[in-house]
Amino acid sequence: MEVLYFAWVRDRVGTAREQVDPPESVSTVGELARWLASRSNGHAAAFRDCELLRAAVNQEHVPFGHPVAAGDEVAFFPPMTGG
Amino acid sequence: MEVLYFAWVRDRVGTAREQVDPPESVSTVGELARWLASRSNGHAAAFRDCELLRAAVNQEHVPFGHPVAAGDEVAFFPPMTGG
Amino acid sequence: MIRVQGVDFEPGAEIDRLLRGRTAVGGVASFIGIVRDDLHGPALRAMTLEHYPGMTERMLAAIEQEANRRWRLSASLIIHRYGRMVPGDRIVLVVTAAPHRQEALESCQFLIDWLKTKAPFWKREETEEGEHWVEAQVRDDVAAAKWQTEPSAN
Amino acid sequence: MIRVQGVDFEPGAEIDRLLRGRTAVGGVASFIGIVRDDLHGPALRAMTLEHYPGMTERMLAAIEQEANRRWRLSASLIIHRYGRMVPGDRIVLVVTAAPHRQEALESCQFLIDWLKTKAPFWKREETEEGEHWVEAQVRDDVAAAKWQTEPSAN
Repeated sequence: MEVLYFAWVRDRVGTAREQVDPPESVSTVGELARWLASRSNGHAAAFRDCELLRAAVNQEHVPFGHPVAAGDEVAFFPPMTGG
Repeated sequence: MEVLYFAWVRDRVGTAREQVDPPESVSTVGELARWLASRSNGHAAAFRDCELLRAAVNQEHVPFGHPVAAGDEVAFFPPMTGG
Repeated sequence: MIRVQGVDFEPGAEIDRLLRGRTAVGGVASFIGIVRDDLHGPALRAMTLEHYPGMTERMLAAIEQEANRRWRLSASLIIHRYGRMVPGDRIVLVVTAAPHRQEALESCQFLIDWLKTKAPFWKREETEEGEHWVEAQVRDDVAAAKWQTEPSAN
Repeated sequence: MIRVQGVDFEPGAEIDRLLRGRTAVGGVASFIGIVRDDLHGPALRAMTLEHYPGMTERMLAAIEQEANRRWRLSASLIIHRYGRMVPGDRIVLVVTAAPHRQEALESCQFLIDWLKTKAPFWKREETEEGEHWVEAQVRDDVAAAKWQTEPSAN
């Protein structure tokens, strides 16, 4: 599973993307976020308050209850500020 | 008093502007329109249905009850279709 | 700024000129009105826009002033052509610039809606079947009337 | 048509290209978003727009498709830049062309409102006092949410 980070989420995690292999118990975006939070202090800081975060699975916006599976591209980022 | 005509009002009257000297009893735009209607068949055709017409006095939109006086520039035209 | 002219204009160049030296602008809305060859009815050959010189400039300036009273604009521009034009030709340009996009977008819509019913222009169309004066559209009055009340603050 | 690019664009040239050969267009609405030096707070030196390559293109195409589903448009264009820009630089261009002005104006507003909250871009500002990520504005969510219901038919 490939995980991408953008904006201040990336700044805190310390990397723009990483390949991860979460345990089978991780089946949703929210569970993935909790699992990622345990990987480093940077991850913990990024995922401290999930209400500030948005997620996409395979480049589609999804809620945190959305399923994730091996092979997915999952992205975490703050609310968007384009335009 | 100078009277200006635009669009199909001018086509019917047959002239774009004319200098007129209406009697003193003509004191509003509506009275002027009725008086002008009697000047020629073209005028009569132009002023046949005043509900189709709009008026301006000294280049300001006005209702037909608006006063007119010697020296005014009065214009008659159909509803506008710019833009 | 308003201009009434017979010749064409370049929207991109006009917008650039309007914005020159301004750094507090966050959004620029614009509208270009174009001579349309209607798909229904006889093909349009040309259109002639007649106007009331003097009153046109007064009305456009008044409409622009009203927009600047209702919204906090950094700059605004109305250019309206008169004379003979063919399908595809530009007729009118409205540009509004503001710190935030909502002010620019709303005031641009306001200007074109008001202009349609308040600026003394009249269109005469030449089609394959002859010439005629274009009739005013009820929907234009409706669009202009919705601005009689003040816009919501934002 | 959508484009995501690092380089600047010329709004006038883009509009001309979009309209080329079309005679059924009566109105063209456009919006240009510009890097604004806010009058409040420390002076802005530059802004960097980060984006999510791939997803950005998908979202812009989806938003454009939705506009074309809601309104009868002759043509539409979204150009969004990424990378580092300074105050006065253009960030985004939205253009909509339609037979009638109302369709062009409404869909242009829709596109910029949706784009603000749905396209994966993030702004980082460099000011005299340091750098920071720009926070999303509640009013942008409100502006986007008002389009959840269908527009009134016209």
